[in-house]
Amino acid sequence: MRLSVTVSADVFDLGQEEARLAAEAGDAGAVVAFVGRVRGQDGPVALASLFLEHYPGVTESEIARIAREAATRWPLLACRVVHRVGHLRPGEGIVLVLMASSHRQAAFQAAEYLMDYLKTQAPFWKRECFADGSERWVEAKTSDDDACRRWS
Amino acid sequence: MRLSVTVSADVFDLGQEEARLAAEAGDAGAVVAFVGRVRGQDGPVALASLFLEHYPGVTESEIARIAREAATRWPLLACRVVHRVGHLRPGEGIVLVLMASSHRQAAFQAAEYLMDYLKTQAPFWKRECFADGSERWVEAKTSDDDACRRWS
Amino acid sequence: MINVRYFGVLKDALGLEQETLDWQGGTTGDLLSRLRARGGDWDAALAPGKVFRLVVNQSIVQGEAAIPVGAEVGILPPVTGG
Amino acid sequence: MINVRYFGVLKDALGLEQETLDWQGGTTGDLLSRLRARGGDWDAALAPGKVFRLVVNQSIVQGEAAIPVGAEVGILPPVTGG
Repeated sequence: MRLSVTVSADVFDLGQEEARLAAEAGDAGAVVAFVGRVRGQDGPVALASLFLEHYPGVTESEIARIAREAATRWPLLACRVVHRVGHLRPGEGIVLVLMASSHRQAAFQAAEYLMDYLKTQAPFWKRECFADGSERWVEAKTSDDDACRRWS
Repeated sequence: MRLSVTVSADVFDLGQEEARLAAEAGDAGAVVAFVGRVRGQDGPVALASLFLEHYPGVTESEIARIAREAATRWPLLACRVVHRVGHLRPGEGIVLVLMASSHRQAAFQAAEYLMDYLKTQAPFWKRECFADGSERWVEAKTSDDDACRRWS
Repeated sequence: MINVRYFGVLKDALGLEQETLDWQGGTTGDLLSRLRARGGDWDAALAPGKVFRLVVNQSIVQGEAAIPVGAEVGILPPVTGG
Repeated sequence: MINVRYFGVLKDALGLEQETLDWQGGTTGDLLSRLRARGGDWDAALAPGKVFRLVVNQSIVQGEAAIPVGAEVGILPPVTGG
């Protein structure tokens, strides 16, 4: 499996990323993409921006480890993960996962598996900056841990 | 749920389609995209092109019906389906399904559900044109029927 | 009169894409019986169990259904799309 | 000497991002005990059960692990990414 992981402050281009992945993956047939975007109204106060922190080096290698684990479970041809860090406004893309396979079910399941792990295991920390000027670090969610447990 | 279905010979642009859907869906959070591409080496003889036929009017309304059914099962904000017809070469995109939701699991499952139905129920017929000049109509696959049965 | 349209492999098997038939009213079963009575390729291609779906005036019908005069009828082989 | 880096909510709770400590060798348990011994915010933020993961030289460690002299140690609160 071809694998590429990028963590950076730069915006990503879904169309370009998918075209490149499909070209690299050869005779893929099925590409599943997940795009996560910043939500503006998760709680009672409107969100001004989200600040994402990661552990450079460690975060990238953890994501790659999880993707390689996915490749042992499903027949994957290529995987691309882009995760943004820094200040992000509502509506902006935070995370992009692309999975290419000959079979759509493998691509769907591997993408969902990787997203579940990204949400629960990958070293990212979110700080919410609200419209009223207040800020707080996001606490870990139990529902995401449950989603992750499905796969074990 | 916002819903849009297009069946045409024109190529689609994943990046543009996803950006438009995310903008329309408002505070979506999660967008799942499926891109199906023509495979060049499905059988022993290399494929020169695929010819796809549909039943204009009927095919579009059937796809819309299935998408609305998906919206009764999962909390969807927007759905976009583009299916190409006519002559397609290996590597070209055939089908694009986009699902926007507040929750990634809903978007993943609805996209997979719609793809399973598109493969088994939507009125499309494929004719394979091989590199050696031979041609044949593709026969319906049992494995796709099995995939569809999972949801019932 | 009704207009009958054939799709996919049926177009090749029957050698035509669409035709206009005299029609005084009747059901999908009546239409299939009449087409099968042509014998040969028609009887083979439209044998019971081979025809997966019929469409009357752009709506897929389940089982026996009425075909009004002036209708468009589509005869659909098993789908192979996506 | 070792370099200790703090992430996410820990940076705010402890009031610093990273520090260099004298180190003659020892384990992750030794390091946590030493930090907790500072009392106050340190004891509260690094209480057993609160610290989710430690990283030694860019590798996430499970349970008690050795920290060699010169290592980079990351102390990671529960992740909230994606």
